[in-house]
Amino acid sequence: MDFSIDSEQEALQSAVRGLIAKAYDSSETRREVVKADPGYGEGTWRKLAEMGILGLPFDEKLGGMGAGPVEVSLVAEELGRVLAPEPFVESVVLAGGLIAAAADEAQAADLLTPLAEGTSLPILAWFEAGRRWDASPSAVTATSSGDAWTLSGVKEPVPWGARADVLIVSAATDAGTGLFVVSADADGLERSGYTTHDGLRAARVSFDGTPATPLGDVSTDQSTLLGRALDAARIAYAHEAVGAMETALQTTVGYLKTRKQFGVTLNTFQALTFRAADMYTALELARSTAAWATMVLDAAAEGAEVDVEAAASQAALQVSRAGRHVGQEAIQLHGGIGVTAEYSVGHYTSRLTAIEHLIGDGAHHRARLAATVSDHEVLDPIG
Amino acid sequence: MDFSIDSEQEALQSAVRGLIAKAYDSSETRREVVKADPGYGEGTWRKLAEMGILGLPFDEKLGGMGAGPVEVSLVAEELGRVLAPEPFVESVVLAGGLIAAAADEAQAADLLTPLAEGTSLPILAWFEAGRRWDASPSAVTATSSGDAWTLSGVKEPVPWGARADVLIVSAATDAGTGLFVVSADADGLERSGYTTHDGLRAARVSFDGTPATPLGDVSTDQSTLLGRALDAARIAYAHEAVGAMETALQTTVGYLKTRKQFGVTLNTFQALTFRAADMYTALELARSTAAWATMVLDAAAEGAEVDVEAAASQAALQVSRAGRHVGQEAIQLHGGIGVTAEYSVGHYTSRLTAIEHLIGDGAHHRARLAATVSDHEVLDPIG
Amino acid sequence: MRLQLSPEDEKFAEELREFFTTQIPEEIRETVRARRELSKEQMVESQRILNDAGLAVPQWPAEWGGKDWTQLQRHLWHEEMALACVPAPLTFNTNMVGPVIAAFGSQEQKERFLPATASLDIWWSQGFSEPDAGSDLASLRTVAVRDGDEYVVNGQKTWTTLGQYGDWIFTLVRTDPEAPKKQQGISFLLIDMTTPGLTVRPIELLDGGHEVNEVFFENVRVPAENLVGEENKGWTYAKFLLGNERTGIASVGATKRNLATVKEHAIDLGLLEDPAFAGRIADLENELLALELTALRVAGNSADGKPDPASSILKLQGSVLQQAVTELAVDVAGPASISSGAGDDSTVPEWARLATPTYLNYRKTSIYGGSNEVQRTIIAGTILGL
Amino acid sequence: MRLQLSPEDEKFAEELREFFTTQIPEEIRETVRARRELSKEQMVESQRILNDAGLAVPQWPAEWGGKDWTQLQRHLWHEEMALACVPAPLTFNTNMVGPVIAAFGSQEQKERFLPATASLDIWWSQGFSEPDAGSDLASLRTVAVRDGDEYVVNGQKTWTTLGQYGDWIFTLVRTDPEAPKKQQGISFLLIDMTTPGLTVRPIELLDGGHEVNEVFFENVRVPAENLVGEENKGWTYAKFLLGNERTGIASVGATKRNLATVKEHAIDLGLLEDPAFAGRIADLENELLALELTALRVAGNSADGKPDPASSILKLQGSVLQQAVTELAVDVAGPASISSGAGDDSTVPEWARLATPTYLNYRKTSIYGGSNEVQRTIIAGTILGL
Repeated sequence: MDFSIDSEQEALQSAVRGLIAKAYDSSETRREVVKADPGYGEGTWRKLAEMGILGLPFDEKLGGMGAGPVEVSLVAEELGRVLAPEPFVESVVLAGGLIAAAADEAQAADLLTPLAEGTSLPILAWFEAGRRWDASPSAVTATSSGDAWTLSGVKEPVPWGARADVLIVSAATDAGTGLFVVSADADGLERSGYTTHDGLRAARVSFDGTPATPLGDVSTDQSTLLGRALDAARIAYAHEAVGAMETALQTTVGYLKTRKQFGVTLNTFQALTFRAADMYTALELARSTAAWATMVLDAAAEGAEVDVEAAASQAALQVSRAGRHVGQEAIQLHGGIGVTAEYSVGHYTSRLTAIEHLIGDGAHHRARLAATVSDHEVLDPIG
Repeated sequence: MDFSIDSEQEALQSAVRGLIAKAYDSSETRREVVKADPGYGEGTWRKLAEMGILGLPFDEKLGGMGAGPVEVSLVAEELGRVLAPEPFVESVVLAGGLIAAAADEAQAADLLTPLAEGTSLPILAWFEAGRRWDASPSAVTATSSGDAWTLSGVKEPVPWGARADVLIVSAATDAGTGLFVVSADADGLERSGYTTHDGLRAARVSFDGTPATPLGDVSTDQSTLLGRALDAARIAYAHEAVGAMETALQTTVGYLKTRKQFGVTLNTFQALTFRAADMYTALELARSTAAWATMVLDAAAEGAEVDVEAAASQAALQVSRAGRHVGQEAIQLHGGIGVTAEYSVGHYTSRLTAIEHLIGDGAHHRARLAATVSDHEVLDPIG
Repeated sequence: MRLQLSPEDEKFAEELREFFTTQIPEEIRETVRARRELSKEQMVESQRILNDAGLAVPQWPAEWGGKDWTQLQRHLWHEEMALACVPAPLTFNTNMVGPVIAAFGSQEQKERFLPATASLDIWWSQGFSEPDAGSDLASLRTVAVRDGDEYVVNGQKTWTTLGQYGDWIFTLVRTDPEAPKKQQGISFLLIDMTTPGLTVRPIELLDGGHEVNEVFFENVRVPAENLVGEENKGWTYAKFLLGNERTGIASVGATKRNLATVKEHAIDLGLLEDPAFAGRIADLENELLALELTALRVAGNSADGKPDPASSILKLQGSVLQQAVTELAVDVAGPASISSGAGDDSTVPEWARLATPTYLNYRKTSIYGGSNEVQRTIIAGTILGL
Repeated sequence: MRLQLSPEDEKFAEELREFFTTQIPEEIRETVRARRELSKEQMVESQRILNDAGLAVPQWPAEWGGKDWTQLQRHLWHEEMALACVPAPLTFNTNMVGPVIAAFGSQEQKERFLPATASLDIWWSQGFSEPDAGSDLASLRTVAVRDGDEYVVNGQKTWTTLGQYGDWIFTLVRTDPEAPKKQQGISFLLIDMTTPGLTVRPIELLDGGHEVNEVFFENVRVPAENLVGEENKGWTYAKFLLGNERTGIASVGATKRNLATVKEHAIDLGLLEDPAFAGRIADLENELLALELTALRVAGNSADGKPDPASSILKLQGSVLQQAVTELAVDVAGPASISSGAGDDSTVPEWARLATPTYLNYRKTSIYGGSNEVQRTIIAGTILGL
């Protein structure tokens, strides 16, 4: 097992960090960007496209860079570090990953090339009211008439759903789960967008006999494809969370070193520094699991027999525990300023909470893992 | 609701404290007493009998004092405070309580009067191999031939089972759970006693066609009687644990005030004093629940419609959390000396661990409570 | 020891329950139940109804509207109010400045301020914390210089909760910068918030709400008659105020109600069928039971009126459980918990939309009113002698 | 980043696994598996087999039997050893005094001691801690006064693990009581435990076992040639010893094995059918996975040989999980967990009888070798700069 990254990956990491650090040079800048619609920096998005980041994991034939999960994770972590709002994980990793897995070459080119170029934002709509993280659709159903398909029902929340140029929608078919493409101007499509607590955007998206194009082969049950794309996104989100936790910890450490109470800086108080040490421990443990899950995904992409579903849950569970711990302690160690919108640290807690509830909370992933706990004697990470 | 005790109860408390504090004036004395069989102070036991403590909850006609659960709890807490090894909860509360509930007057007199006088030690045998806290017997079965009953099978662990003068045994009958009395010299009774990790005693008790006398009416299922007696004992044990936790905390606080490292006493280190504060919080929360459970038991004895089973689980769960927290931290805040047999504090942790695993661990009682969590909107302690 | 309330206390609680659930407008109580923000008007209306019935300031001296209730009765009053979703009387008025004026104010001040404070005709703000004086309150730097019959006040206060509604503000100000100890030389001054030179700036919180403020004083001229007690004795009054037994400091009633609501949503979603989830609820209910019992035990024990230092446990554990229940709500909402900004056309129910903002906002409960670190310091020092 | 081991490392691990599971007597490995106490003879036998195969002291310099392994290979060596239930070589010999003698000892000392230290022909005890010098080690008071060609040693050491088996003891002694700082004036002295005036007194532990001792020195005369390095430089050598990267400091392999065993018992008892219990196992497995991955990541990163301060995480979290698994075993055993003293006629299986003594004994893992408080101090100070 090798946790180190190679020089090309280092170059990618530092290029992304350079771009993003410039775009979000302060938490004030980020606040301004997310205040105005669409909620992210369109200029930054274009620059990411120019750098090839929006086509990172896609085939070179499609205008992509043909990179793997490691590169994707590096980008996600850099975005997390400054809470960059750009929908990289949502469009490139999740919607893009699903398209790449499900579509034939022509459809993939149609959908992914403009994504890589930054000219079209595809977004996956899969959450439904009251279903939490259950990925089998029931509120949205697909009906065919000859070759033509229509969708009816409501998806919510759909992250960036009002801004999306193309929606990838999971819907109930006779075969089980089907995946469909709906264009932004389709008939019977209604989108009601709003701001989420972490400053980003989501939407209620409703379909009423809305024309839709199958993504790949909808005559079969496509739930495995969907599940795999979700797991890959979970792992990328885990890295985004690790980046965010790292900054939350650094910010807290900086505050403890400089903030004075009772005539001394806060790092004079052992009870506080020990808690910072525990935050660090939680972060590093989560970092290891996230990195490993990426390696599992990478090995799977190369055909190894590894359990990506378990690895995604393992990373999500570790990130859940660490994210709550780090996020809550970061605020507490700051005191009052930690809950203000004017200071950065609470926004990290907010985003960590959002990420966890997008990927499935700790209890959800613990239950997924608990169901298979009798299947192995020990967990062997090398597999 | 009234948590205060009256002057008679105060007098009882201080009398017991006086007797016990003299008998166990140091942890060294306690170590010496538990080293030699039977594992408790027979002189102390006699003095408790003389003071009326061994007949505390029994009818005055039986030589008892006719006191209620509050008095029982006060005694248990005093015993816990110095880890007094005398089997008060096991014989008076558990075996005695079950006899008082199940036996007719004559049988009760036979069994309880000598207990109150300190001349006979009745003990309940209910644990069976691999059954954990399941109280419905299966390893020991009862067979009748005419009026005569015999028992076969094994009970283990039976606290004080080798020392017991009379065994009260739960056994499977055609009606479900039956309760039987077995005398110490019965045929086919084998007892193999040993020391438990907390310095006390338990035994494997096996029956092989052993003659037994029904306790009360064994033609009916006696599981409710057994369950109620166990719950009453759980509540008394919770008080024993509260007494033990209080001393463990006091000992730790004393150590922090006097032990020097780096030229200063340990209470200079905020990370340590904050942890002592958290131990105190855990103790006080557990104390409240234990006291309340005693009040519930008291109200039930007076005919009120209250849920003793839930109250016992609530007390047990709170004591489980607090006992682990206080027991583990007491050792940790002491450092190396905390794990030695020569110093007192580790023995408190040992006894707290034993108590929890006699009454059912936190997970066991959480599951009991979880099963009924939908039955009420809020928990109302006043009922 | 006795489980049941005495018949008198049982009757007392029943009468209050009856009053709270019939006399306070349902619309106000529904706002509290749904964890929506109360308007100033709603808070004033509710407190006036309470005050008119003699239920706003039971802890005050009888001559100013107080009741000679036992601590248990005060506890029952507070819990019944919380369970009925009745907004508690404004703590700045009834628990803070009111008792200080009643104990240390002049007769003129009492007559002028106490009735209007009880009825919420005057809305008080608290002016204690400063940017560099949080847990270390005594290092405050706002100064008041005597100039004839007036004090001239300069400086800044912060974390002034609901300061945007404030008519008056009670402040700690430094009147003797030369005093040998920082706790000396502080005075307790009442300031009309419409005085020229006083400005209020909102602080936006994480949940987007506006509940705290900064208050700036630039040559604010305050009549000397607004000094409470003696000059330079303000720290004594502040300690009295902060050490005052706060009925309901553990927020048990509100937390029970909130937990019941979350449990209801969880049942609707089928989550209780998972034993692990049901166990989480059982744990929380049990912790809350222990806290409530401890509050009752402390209330019952300190009938002599002296605050029990064990109230630090109530504040500490109270915040832990308040926060745990808000965290539970987020988890029950699941992915819908991101939809805080959704409108009424959303499929996400209102409680789920409010879940995360409330969770984030409630991080404050372990910080304000003496942070959990301050409470641990009190427990370790005052109770354990460490 | 790559999941799989390189083919060479894969082969390396397989060869070790083969060796450990075939060359170490099954009876020794079964003793470890059942968490019974190993005899001195078993430990010596096992270490000799390892040493004869060149597998006892891979971290030493090559000329004294070490291997030029990567840190990853050392990690694999340690974990395969643990998973195969092979007792690790005696840490006092191989991780403590051996590296110090190899780095700072004279050529005579190296030749005299290192081979016998690797083979466990000399059993070393550690003489660092004193009754009043625990976490504050530098305040030690055992003195060594030079008298001709000898030192005369007086004082007391404590927590000397397995001192009852010790042939020699390596000690920190005060040779210059006048030194301006307490860290100065300390020397590193090797003492034959059969020397007159040296006595060993057992300390009974909570589980009834005898694994630590007090060691008393009363005018113990030690040849000056047994001084390691320079007089009064002992603190430097001690820091080298304590800062030495300890392969396996997190005890991941042993904890995994123990968790697997407990899980097996839980399955037999039907406990895994309870989702809440299965969730507890899933949590522990996940924490253990994170710890193992962190150990691999740190091992992989510090190929330059410098100890990574992140090893404090490994020690800290390693103790947390070792303890959590022993606590789990007690809970799985249930009421049978009280039966620690039962004999072989008991219905309580051996693992359940050992559960609570082991749980109580393992409280030591967060205390010895640098308590968790010391590790947090290192993380906060060295890593976070607080």
